[in-house]
Amino acid sequence: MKVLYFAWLRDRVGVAEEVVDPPGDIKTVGQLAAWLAQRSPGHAEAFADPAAVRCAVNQDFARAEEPFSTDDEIAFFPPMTGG
Amino acid sequence: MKVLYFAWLRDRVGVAEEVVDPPGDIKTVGQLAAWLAQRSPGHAEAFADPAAVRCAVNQDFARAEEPFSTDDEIAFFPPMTGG
Amino acid sequence: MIKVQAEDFDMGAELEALSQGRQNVGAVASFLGLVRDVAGPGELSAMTLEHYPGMTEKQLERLEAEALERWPLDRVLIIHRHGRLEPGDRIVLCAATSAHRQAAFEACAFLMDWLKTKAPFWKLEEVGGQANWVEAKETDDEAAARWNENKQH
Amino acid sequence: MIKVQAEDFDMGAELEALSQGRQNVGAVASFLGLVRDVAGPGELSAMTLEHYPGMTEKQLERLEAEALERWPLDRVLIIHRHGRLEPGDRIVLCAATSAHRQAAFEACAFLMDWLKTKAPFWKLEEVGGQANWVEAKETDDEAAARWNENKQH
Repeated sequence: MKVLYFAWLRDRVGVAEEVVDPPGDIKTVGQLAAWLAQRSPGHAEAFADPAAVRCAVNQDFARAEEPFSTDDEIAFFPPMTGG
Repeated sequence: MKVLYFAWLRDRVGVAEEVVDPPGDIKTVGQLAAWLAQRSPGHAEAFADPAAVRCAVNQDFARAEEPFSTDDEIAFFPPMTGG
Repeated sequence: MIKVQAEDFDMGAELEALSQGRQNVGAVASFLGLVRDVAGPGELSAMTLEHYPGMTEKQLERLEAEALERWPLDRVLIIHRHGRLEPGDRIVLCAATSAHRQAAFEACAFLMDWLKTKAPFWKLEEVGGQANWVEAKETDDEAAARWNENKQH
Repeated sequence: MIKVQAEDFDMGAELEALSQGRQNVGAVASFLGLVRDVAGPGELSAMTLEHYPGMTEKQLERLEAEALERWPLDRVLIIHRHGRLEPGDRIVLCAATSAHRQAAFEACAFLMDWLKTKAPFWKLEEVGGQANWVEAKETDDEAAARWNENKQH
């Protein structure tokens, strides 16, 4: 499945998107974030402060407890600073 | 002294400005309005509802009790409806 | 800046000029007032805006100074037209520029609220051949009074 | 109407188009956001606005629909640029048109408050050769929360 990163999350992870294959017991986006954090030191740094990470499932905001399927477009990014 | 009228006050009085010579015991703009009201039926109609009449002395808003001198520019008009 | 004029104005150019070369201006809040078609579709209508030359400029300059004193603004613009106007015509443009959006928004709303009750303009509406002076609205007095915590002028 | 674009826009033309031929529009409230020179005079600075293509448009369309539902508006316009911008450059234009000024003002402030916290944009500031991601402001969250009586997403 595909995961997107934006802004400083992308800088820390090192890529704008990657294809990953999480195990079946990873059911929520919060669990996915914790699992992604183990992939590399960069990932660990990106996800170090869960309060500073926002998530979208299929381009809608999602809380940590929100479930996902492997067909979904998942994105992680910092709090927005537009406008 | 010169008195100016605007909007429906002018329509009722019939002129945009006139030169008047109020007696010496007319000291406030409220007294002036009451005195002007006696000049013609049109004046009477213009000043019939004191609550609907605003006054300016030298282009600043003035309350009924404000004194004036015969050198001042006095204007009477309805509540404003600009903007 | 205050402009009282019969002529139309170019809103884009006016707003552009406000922030031109001002590098600490992050926010330009503006309000444009247009003549509404009060007669409804099909019927011809128009409006004539009368004002008190001299007093208008004096009061609008006071309003500008008041806004600049109350909020951390860079600039204030008020353009108000007078004379005969038709539906869709521009009547008034207010704008406030600031480093921050909240100050610009609040000042712009303040300008419009005060303008409605403190600037010596009167609207004469023509609908179906009848000309009527528009009556002042109590809601406008209430809107202006919101800002009146401190003494004015 | 929603526009997400790298190109600059003509504010006058955009606002003109909003009320063109709409005879019951008496009020056009708008807000223009510009890049501020955060570095101070003399120092070069710039900013790059990153966004999430697709999600941006989806969220802004939702925001537009929300404003149209909450206030008696005629139209809503949101233009947000992305890419590299320099001090003085236009970033964002929000506008709301209505028969009455209060609805237009409130809706325009609402659009900006939500845009700051709900639109997936991120600012990268360059000052003196250093590039830093701008941190989200708590005051922006508070400003957005003002409108949050009902459930939002």
